[in-house]
Amino acid sequence: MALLAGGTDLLIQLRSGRADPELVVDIKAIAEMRAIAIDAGGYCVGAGVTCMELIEHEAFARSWPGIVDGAKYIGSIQVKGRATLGGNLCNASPAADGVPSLIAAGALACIAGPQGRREVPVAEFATGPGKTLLAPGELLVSFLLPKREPHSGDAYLRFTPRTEMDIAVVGAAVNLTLDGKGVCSQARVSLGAVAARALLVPEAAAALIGSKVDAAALARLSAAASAACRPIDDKRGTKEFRIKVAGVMAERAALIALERAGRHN
Amino acid sequence: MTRNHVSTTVNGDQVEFLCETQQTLLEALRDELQLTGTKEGCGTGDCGACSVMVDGRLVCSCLMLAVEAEGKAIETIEGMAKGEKLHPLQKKFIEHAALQCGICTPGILIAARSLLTRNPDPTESEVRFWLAGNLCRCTGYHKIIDAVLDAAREMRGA
Amino acid sequence: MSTMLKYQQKDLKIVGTRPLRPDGVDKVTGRARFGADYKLPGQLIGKVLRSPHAHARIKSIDVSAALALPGVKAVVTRDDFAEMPDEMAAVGELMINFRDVTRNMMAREKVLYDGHPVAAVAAVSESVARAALALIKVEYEVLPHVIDVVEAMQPGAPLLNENQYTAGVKPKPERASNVAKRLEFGCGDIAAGFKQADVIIEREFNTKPVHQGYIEPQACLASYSADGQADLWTSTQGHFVFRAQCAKVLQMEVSKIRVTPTEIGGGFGGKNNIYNEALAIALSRKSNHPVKMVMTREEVFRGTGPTPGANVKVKLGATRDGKITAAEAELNFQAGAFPGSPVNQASMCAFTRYDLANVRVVGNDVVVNRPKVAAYRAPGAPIAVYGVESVIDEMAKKLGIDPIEFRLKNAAKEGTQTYYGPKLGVIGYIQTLEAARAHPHYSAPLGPNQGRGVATGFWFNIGNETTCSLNLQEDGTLTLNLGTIDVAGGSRAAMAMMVAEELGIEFERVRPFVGDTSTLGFNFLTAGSRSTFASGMACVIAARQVIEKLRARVAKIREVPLEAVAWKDGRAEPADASVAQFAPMTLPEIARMAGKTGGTVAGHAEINAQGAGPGFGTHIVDVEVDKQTGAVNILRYTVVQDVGKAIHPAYVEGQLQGGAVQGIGWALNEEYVYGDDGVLQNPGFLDYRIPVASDLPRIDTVIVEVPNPNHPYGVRGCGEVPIISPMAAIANAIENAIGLRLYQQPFSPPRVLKAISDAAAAKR
Amino acid sequence: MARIMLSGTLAPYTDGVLELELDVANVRQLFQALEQRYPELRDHLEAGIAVAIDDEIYQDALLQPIASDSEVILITKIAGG
Repeated sequence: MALLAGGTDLLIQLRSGRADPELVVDIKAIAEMRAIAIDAGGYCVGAGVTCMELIEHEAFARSWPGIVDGAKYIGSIQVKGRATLGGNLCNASPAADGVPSLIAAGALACIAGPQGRREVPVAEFATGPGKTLLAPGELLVSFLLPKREPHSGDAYLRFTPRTEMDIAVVGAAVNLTLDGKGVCSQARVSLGAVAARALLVPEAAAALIGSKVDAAALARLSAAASAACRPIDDKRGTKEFRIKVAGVMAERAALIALERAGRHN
Repeated sequence: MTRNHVSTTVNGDQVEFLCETQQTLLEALRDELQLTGTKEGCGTGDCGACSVMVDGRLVCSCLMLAVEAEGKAIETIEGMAKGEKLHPLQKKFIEHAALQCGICTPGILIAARSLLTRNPDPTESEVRFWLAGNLCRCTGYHKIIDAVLDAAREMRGA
Repeated sequence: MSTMLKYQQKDLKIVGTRPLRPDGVDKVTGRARFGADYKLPGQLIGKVLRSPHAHARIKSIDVSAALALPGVKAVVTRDDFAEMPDEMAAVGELMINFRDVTRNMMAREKVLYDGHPVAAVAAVSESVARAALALIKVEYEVLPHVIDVVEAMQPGAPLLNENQYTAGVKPKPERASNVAKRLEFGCGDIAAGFKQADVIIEREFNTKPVHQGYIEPQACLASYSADGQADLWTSTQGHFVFRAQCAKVLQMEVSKIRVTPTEIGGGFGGKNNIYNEALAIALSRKSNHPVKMVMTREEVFRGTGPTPGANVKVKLGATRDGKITAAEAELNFQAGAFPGSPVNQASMCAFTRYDLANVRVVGNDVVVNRPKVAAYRAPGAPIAVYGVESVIDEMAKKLGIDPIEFRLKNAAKEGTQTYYGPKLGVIGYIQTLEAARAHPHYSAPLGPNQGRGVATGFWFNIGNETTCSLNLQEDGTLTLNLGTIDVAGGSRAAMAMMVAEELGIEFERVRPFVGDTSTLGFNFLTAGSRSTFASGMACVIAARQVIEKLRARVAKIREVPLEAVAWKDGRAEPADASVAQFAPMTLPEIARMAGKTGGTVAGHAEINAQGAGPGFGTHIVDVEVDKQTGAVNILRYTVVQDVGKAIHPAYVEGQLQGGAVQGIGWALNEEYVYGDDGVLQNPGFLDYRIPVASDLPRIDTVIVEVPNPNHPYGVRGCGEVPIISPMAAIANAIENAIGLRLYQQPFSPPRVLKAISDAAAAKR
Repeated sequence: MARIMLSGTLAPYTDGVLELELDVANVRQLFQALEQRYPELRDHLEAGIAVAIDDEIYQDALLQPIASDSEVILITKIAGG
């Protein structure tokens, strides 16, 4: 059996014969999975919400612009019209553009199954390329995002050879909160496409916390991000390239997050 | 193989067709409904030649199952001109020499119309990024961008 | 006898204007029918089983299970096609080795590349056909493979064809080799030339195969009737050539096959040769049903021709004051699984922009375990020119001379002796260089990490066999049946424009179309930049024939001598005041009376056009390099090209822009990526990265018009030249931006970043 | 007698001879005369060779006249994309 959300990965697998399920179940009619709702001051985003719906949700985009960055990078406008963040996570590609900012945001994945519901950190959801911790019969229902504190900002940047229509060679998400003096009080950093799954990199976050996100902190961030990479050589990039550019992307994403945090009340 | 019955709306007309479960909307449009204006360039959502509108959303019809069309409103290139009157984008594409071989043209027109519906006054860069999912190998895009911007101007009445 | 029509300068009313293309409305409304849009009642779907191995001996093929599957109507394998001798045979005017054609279409003893066809099935539906493929059992003995051109040239490399001995080498080699052919071109005394040089630069370059990347996958529909006649609808650059190839491999008479060309969704050289067409006819013959075959994008990448990857060595010597004294190159080109890379043309294009006394170019055509290469816009030239123009740029820099000035100092002009044979006729190379130098782009300021590059290109342009017929219809409009395919550059429009110009009537009164192979005699491919030149010449001849017949008819109707009748502005009128006066007759008036005065009027031409005028171009590009990621952004691009005469300037601009952008893709990100197993890893538009709209700036064009003396309107041809220069121009711009020269295409971010870090490491 | 020049590409088939004079009136006669003299050229002439007669290139033009004072250069045929 295969679950069909946006279908932008599943249909390609069907066509190539990599997937040949006896049954395809379309989950898009489940209302909870299609809703963007305020929940306990934070957001609950249905796993079946399309990228375009998320991008067009202005209030969400104000709170979590980094997550919207990720959604924007997923394929063309056409693909975004169908693709969902939930599908992006469940497909478990190490290069998934939607995932690092969810990890950096500290998002929880809400899972429903025969044993009831459970919530797990998005960082733990994918267990390797194409593999997730979903047990048979389980379904990813939604993402839970915490209430946003003032002066917070997040950003996701990826590197691709073309400006659009590519799979991330490296992706970096930075989520940070500033105190009243502009000092970074909290930070989370996540990297995509540099290991078997998207990574949460506490050492990179530590480089920012307590700093004003100045040049020295950014250099430490960059070094920590590069150091955390465990990439492979493949048709999309070399190890060497990924390690170097991971630091660059993290640094640039941090600057965007910083600027957004400054604007966010 | 059991075939599924699907009833849907295409360019305003109520239609029905039978399809295999794994058949895509693109295949149903072309093979079951004989609407061959929508093209297949890749079958993997990477070229945009199969772009159509589904309930007002721009999508690749190669990445959607035909059975999902049940109850939806689908718009294809065949419905773009109104009677004898070409859509301004269609007219401008011809005038600006924005097409050569024409295989990407239906998809690009559908995509460009969806942009202008949302944003009647896009910048050149906005047009380029919106159309990034539509590959064209003949034109280098230059004249396509000109045609879209000029059509937008005309549609705004500017 | 060959045909050549001389250029005549005259006032033009239609040629040079921008009327709307006759195929425009169909293409914007979805009505235009491409290869995959044709269907017939009772048709089957044909699918191809392809080799998963780069190189293997086929021990056995068992199709019994596939044939037993309900809905499967026919299977063909190597056993269904006749063995062809290993010799060159004529198809029309092309000479082709049909031993190779049959083997590329369907593997025989061995599979020679990942994607090589092994069997084909026809079934009642796509899903049944796919299921049948999975039931075909092929037993392979996997052999060592070789995909790198330099490795393939080494003694001891795995041999693709054990009976291939390098041609062009004396005495005949004793050992078989992957080098199919060695070519040598040259003039003067190369050693003496290098002795005169103050500065000598020698560099080596490598390029990867790139695909034409047309958006429409190959598609055809065949219907074979029990009486031995076949109909074929296919997306092709040459329906007569396809017919000839199918007839030969299927051992049918040429006239028994009718090929109708569909609208073609891009070709660029990739649709010059058959792939599925003969298989579809064979399946139709065997199943007694029409058979439709449409390639998937993956099949297009794995099974159809890319352009070669290559290894290129260039050595250039010049005096301190900027005169090139000697030029030498070695071009080692991948041919793919069968011989026939465009290394000969590349060899001739390498230095033909310069007036050189001492030249030597050696070319090797090398088979490797990759798909057989096909033509791609100015075949081979961009690869050679990337190397040569990079070294030209480096030489200019070393000598402290402006790169355009350096090229002007050595530029080819009328009368320049080429190293491959003839002297050049009237050409516009210097004019393109001067126009580029005068263009505001060339002197615009640049920011940090930005650089500007220039490179130039030359292509012969060609003529060859062409037919057309122009028929006057009873209301005075005309239909123009063309035998040379409109590959979408707009040649139908251009042909109708020339006819309308000749006849002095409105463009809209000439309806051009491309007829099927039963309506006209043989036409060569639309390739090599020949269509507007050669087909245009045929159309002018046909139009002039019509005019002569109209004059004669009017002379009879008005009962005046022929000399009294002049054709002017679309009507017959008295030649001047001295002749017998009569009431003028317009085209509709004549057309109305034609039937009753001897029958309708038509003109036709069956020619082998000669006298193609070479085309030259100069490109300017600005790039910005992100030194932290190696990303190269194209900021500004200008194409300057001598086209002889732009019949329809907008469509000429489209050729220049499209060709340049294909070259930009080639330069930046396009490449075939193979694994160690010889299997193609990026057979799709996701990882085979052709440029998208947001990657590009506007592409400015400057059309230079130095008329070709051998065409009535001065046409040279314009489609090939624009792809030649971008790779070199961008390499030169990157060097200008960051001081580093790239010797390996594509200049993708990992390569650029590596060059930057290697340079930094070398400094430390 | 027309002056005939061969490009280096053909040298292996003519024992290295790159220039000769022949009494031929058109391209067909030229090819026949060359084949007679150098049998190894046979496979190459019609298959892959164009001629430049007094610097004008002709492809597949067997009946193109060659004047007695013409200079004829044999070059590789050109196709394209």
